[in-house]
Amino acid sequence: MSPRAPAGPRGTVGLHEFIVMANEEVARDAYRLEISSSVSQGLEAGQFINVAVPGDASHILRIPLSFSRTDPANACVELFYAIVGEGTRRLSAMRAGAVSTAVGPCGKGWRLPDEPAARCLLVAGGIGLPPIFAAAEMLARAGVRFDAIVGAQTEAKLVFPLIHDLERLVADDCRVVVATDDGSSGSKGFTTTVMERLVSEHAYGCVYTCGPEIMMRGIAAIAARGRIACQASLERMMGCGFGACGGCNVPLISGGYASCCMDGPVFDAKAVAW
Amino acid sequence: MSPRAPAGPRGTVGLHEFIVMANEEVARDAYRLEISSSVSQGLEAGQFINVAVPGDASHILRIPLSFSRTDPANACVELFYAIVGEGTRRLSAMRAGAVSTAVGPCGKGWRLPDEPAARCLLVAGGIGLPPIFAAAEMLARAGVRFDAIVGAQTEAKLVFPLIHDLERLVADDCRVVVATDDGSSGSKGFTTTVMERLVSEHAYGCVYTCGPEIMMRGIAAIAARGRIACQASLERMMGCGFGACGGCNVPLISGGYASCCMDGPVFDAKAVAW
Amino acid sequence: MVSGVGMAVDLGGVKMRNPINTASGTFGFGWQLEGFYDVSTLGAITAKGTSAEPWPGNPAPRLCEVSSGIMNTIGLANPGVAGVIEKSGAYLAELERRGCRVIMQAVGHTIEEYRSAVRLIEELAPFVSGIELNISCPNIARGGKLVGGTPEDAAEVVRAVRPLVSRPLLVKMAPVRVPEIARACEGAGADALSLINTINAMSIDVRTRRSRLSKPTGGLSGPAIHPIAVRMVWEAAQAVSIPINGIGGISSGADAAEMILAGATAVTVGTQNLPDPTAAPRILGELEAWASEQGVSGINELVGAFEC
Amino acid sequence: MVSGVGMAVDLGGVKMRNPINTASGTFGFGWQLEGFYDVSTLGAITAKGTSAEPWPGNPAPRLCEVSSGIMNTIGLANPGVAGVIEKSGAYLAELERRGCRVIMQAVGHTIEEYRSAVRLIEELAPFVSGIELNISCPNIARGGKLVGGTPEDAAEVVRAVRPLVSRPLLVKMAPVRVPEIARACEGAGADALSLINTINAMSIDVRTRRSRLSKPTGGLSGPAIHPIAVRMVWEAAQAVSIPINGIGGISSGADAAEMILAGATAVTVGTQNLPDPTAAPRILGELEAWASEQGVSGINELVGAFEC
Ligand SMILES: Cc1cc2nc3c(=O)[nH]c(=O)nc-3n(C[C@H](O)[C@H](O)[C@H](O)COP(=O)(O)OP(=O)(O)OC[C@H]3O[C@@H](n4cnc5c(N)ncnc54)[C@H](O)[C@@H]3O)c2cc1C
Ligand SMILES: Cc1cc2nc3c(=O)[nH]c(=O)nc-3n(C[C@H](O)[C@H](O)[C@H](O)COP(=O)(O)OP(=O)(O)OC[C@H]3O[C@@H](n4cnc5c(N)ncnc54)[C@H](O)[C@@H]3O)c2cc1C
Ligand SMILES: Cc1cc2nc3c(=O)[nH]c(=O)nc-3n(C[C@H](O)[C@H](O)[C@H](O)COP(=O)(O)O)c2cc1C
Ligand SMILES: Cc1cc2nc3c(=O)[nH]c(=O)nc-3n(C[C@H](O)[C@H](O)[C@H](O)COP(=O)(O)O)c2cc1C
Ligand code: FES
Ligand code: FES
Repeated sequence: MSPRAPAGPRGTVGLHEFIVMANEEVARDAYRLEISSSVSQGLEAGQFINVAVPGDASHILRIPLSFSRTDPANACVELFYAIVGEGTRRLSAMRAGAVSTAVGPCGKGWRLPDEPAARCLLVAGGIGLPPIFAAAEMLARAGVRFDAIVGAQTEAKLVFPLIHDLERLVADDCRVVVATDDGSSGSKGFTTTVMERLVSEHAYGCVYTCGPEIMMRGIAAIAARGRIACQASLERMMGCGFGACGGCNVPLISGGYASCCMDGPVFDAKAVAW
Repeated sequence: MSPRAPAGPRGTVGLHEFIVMANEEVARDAYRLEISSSVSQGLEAGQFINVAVPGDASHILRIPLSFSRTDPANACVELFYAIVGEGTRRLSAMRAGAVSTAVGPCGKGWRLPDEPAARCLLVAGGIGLPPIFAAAEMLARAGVRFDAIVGAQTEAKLVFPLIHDLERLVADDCRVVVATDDGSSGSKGFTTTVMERLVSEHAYGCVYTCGPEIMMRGIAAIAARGRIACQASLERMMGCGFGACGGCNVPLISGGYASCCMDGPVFDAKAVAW
Repeated sequence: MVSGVGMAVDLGGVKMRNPINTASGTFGFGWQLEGFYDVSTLGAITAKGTSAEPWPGNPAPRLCEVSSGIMNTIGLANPGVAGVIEKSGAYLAELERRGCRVIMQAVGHTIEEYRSAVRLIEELAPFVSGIELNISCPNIARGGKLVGGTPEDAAEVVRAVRPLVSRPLLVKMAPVRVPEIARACEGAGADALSLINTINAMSIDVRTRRSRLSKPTGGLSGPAIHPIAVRMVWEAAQAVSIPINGIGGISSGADAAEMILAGATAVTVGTQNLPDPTAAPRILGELEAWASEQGVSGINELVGAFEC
Repeated sequence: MVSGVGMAVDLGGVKMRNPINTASGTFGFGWQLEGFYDVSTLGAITAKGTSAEPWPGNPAPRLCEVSSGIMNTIGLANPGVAGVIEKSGAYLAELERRGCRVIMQAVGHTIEEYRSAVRLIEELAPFVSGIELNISCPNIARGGKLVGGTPEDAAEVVRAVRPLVSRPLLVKMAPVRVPEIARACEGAGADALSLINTINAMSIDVRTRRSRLSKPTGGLSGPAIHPIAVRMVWEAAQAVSIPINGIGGISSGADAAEMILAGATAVTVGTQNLPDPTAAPRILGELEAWASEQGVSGINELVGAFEC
């Protein structure tokens, strides 16, 4: 069969209007954005949407954002984003009621672990938390148990609302470990240090990680050493988000490149040439 | 003496912050803008300010706007503008409290008539009314009597608040004549037609006009035929508004060009090669 | 169509139902956009530049944003003609049947590579309506200079492939020395000229002192280059008598109309497809509305109708 | 200065207290900006292009806006060297005494006109620190082609004026065939190169089918051209050993820093002065802050410090 539009299991990528329902700061330079949009219908955990921020015609690209939760019945999507540049700064100025468009659902999301009985480990760094939360919901729904590590530079940057909800998703014998680089909250140090400790205590079936690339590289290395499966959600500058431009290449161990927006953003960590 | 910064009688052109006090539609696609700014201190009737509209970095130039009234004591300037393109559309979205900057006072404004005893004639077309209103206040303050013609395409585009205030400025034996192209308000037809009638009834000392260039050319021609002095406020695309770029040239009868932002915007109509 | 304006155009033998084409490298192989609209409503699509053998392209980052534009250094990553046909051939053949012209683009680093690519396209993709030669590739034999950076070099590569191409041959020019190179390509047998390709540019992260791309320079595209592209299309249209495919920063019907007035027979939407995947059909609608306002019976009447 | 970074630079003999210069045609003759700030805090200003005899320039409209830029067809309107010196000479001489270098720019339509302009500047403006030759003027003898549009033509005009100029001679290049023309100018005796001038472009009002300027084409400037200008400065810096004056779309300290990293010794603010009359001193401050963050003791250390 010849390829048609890029399609996930539930839907084909399309252009969807959205209306901002809420957009408020939840940690230093981090915002929670809730939109109402038909794009909610097709979204799988780990996929992303590509959001237009209207107003400044000198910035032409959209902003790719993962989501934490969808509520298809109410056409709602919840996203969290950090202000890192002009686009996200202008996004933070959009008020409830503002309208724009999103391209989505984009890419391929998280996969359930091969062995659903084994405990999984989730590792989020910084604003990598939203898709990790989506993974947590997916796992919880499938009855997979998991621990989670949530890292940030400092307490002020921890997205507590999402961490609290994450804590509600973990099983009784599992836990959420918070780590900050400066020790202002949780344990002091990197998520990798926490992970070293946890992998010595438990036999994990699969690691799910999203955060700064340098962190994910470390997480993937620990997983590889322990022969634990690892899925990582990668970021790239994206021109389109639907496979048209070739801008979002991810180097593969096997040589050549994959497309972050089509083959990812979630990759099997051991296929990636970090 | 060597030239320094371009200076009007009261002040040197400078960069002034402003805050929007009010910005509301007063006729179809026409807005009244009130700003609070120190630029109010130096403004002479017929000068203009060059207003930055923040938000869209793809539009880099300011918007030159004449003003209708200033209240230096309260640091207020009143302007009226028509939505004709992107910049003025975005200006219309600025809410009370919004801040930006204005360059000004720019250019040379209206001059009092050589013979203050003679009655003058003011002719405004479309959004040319604000500087004509400023001329009316200047004349009224100097005790010069004047009639005024206010033209627009159609009733919906007439800026009635300003017309009513103008009516209050005219002497008892003088009047404000409204003309619309489609006859929906006042007399039907162009301001030139009304002017032909008025010049046959009165001996005017000086004509002051602002409006579409094609209208001003007609007004200037009638004035010239009647040997009446005529001042016209011209518009040009402006790069800077303070004599730095050479973008705003006005062709002169004597050959060569004058600068709209430095030698104008108010010109002796018979010096202009229309 | 509702407006009654005839929109069909003939781009050097590529018979398009309307003047809207999509730019190589910004539209994948067409099917990526089918989720947004019926791609066959367009006049043509131009496929991503394709080499005889697969090219991996450049490392990340391949894209960055600049004022009213983007820069890219994709490096013509592609799976080679056979790889393209394997994955997208059936879709492209079907798209032709649906009435949308398919233009395959050939790239190479040497004249021999161009000839191989063109031969493979002729062999494996006999259904395509046209072949576009992208002469903005780095010429390995000349230390990475553009294959088509001088009139002589451009003529040489066009002459070398012309005998191998049995269908309309478009030549996609780099934005340099336009009238001279346009004439050289015409003389060497091009049926139409496509311009402009991206403009070589540079963006430095001043904190790290490094390029914001994985190479020192990249190609600038988008609204920033539109006025330059219109000028170049105008120059080319004056210089040659073969039709022009106008490309560069088209994001609205008015932008497309400028290209047509400047002398373009077809207009090609590039970068705008990326953030705005329904741009091409929207621009088609706006273009048709403009043509109708201009009171012509066919869009052809507006080609080169700029009044100096 | 507060940062402790040495900001002084030597632009081919023009000794500037800091690298900030202002672009010819966007800064009048300097005094127009004195209402906004103390112009003498800048490293240099470049005066509007000046011909031996007065030039009227082009009819209106001379300006239009495009995406992240403007286009102009001022046509080098100027009152001639004598007219400039009569009105602005005393101010400019005083500005030199205040420590800001004044660069006069000579324009012409023929080599003889350039020679006359340069002679008059030498005679009537002996106080200036440098003379810049704008070789982007239309050459009347060659049907309006650029005076400096080919390496040969550029070298010819530079060689013709060089003996007449007793002070640093800058050559302001058109944005075409950069490395070749840069080398030609250096070979012909230029002390420094200024680039880029505006990029020829076109903007059409599609309703009237006419140019939005009084000529078919005009010069594009502003942020839209910045990445192209940085690339050209980089190419020129690689091609020659004389210093480069980087121009094109500089609107922030980061833009200026990019130019310096690419190889510019001085950086020149143009279009940004128009909407943002305090741009030049702001950019100076931002540039100094960046140099300080980079931990250098002199801004010179950053010239060409781009890491490929
Ligand atoms: C699949 C995917 C999912 C993402 N999910 C989230 C999310 O849920 N929450 C969140 O806060 N951020 C997310 N990001 C990152 C987010 O898209 C960027 O932070 C944003 O686009 C930056 O835009 P800007 O205009 O504010 O920054 P710019 O001014 O454009 O750039 C600021 C910095 O961010 C980097 N950057 C810009 N765009 C991207 C990009 N697309 N990917 C990576 N880095 C970029 C630039 O290189 C630069 O260093 C995601 C990115 C991808 C690719
Ligand atoms: C000295 C002066 C005083 C002015 N006073 C007023 C005023 O009091 N009220 C008012 O409504 N308008 C006034 N104008 C006109 C106003 O500046 C323009 O309408 C405005 O700049 C258009 O900006 P835009 O981005 O909305 O339109 P654009 O999208 O830039 O252009 C829309 C149309 O307006 C024309 N235009 C753009 N800029 C100018 C300009 N500077 N002068 C003339 N035409 C232009 C364009 O050619 C085009 O046809 C004045 C202009 C000048 C030069
Ligand atoms: C991401 C990207 C990839 C491109 N790849 C190609 C290509 O493979 N072959 C080609 O001839 N041009 C390529 N181009 C150039 C475009 O086809 C087009 O000529 C250029 O971008 C100018 O048009 P635009 O401003 O509308 O994008 C590419 C452009 C972009 C942005
Ligand atoms: C209104 C205007 C007038 C100009 N006049 C001249 C000129 O007289 N001589 C010249 O060499 N360049 C002239 N230029 C070009 C600028 O000096 C500068 O090279 C160009 O605008 C690029 O820089 P920018 O993008 O910072 O403006 C002019 C530019 C503008 C916008
Ligand atoms: S972002 Fe365009 S292909 Fe992935
Ligand atoms: S607008 Fe720049 S000189 Fe008048």
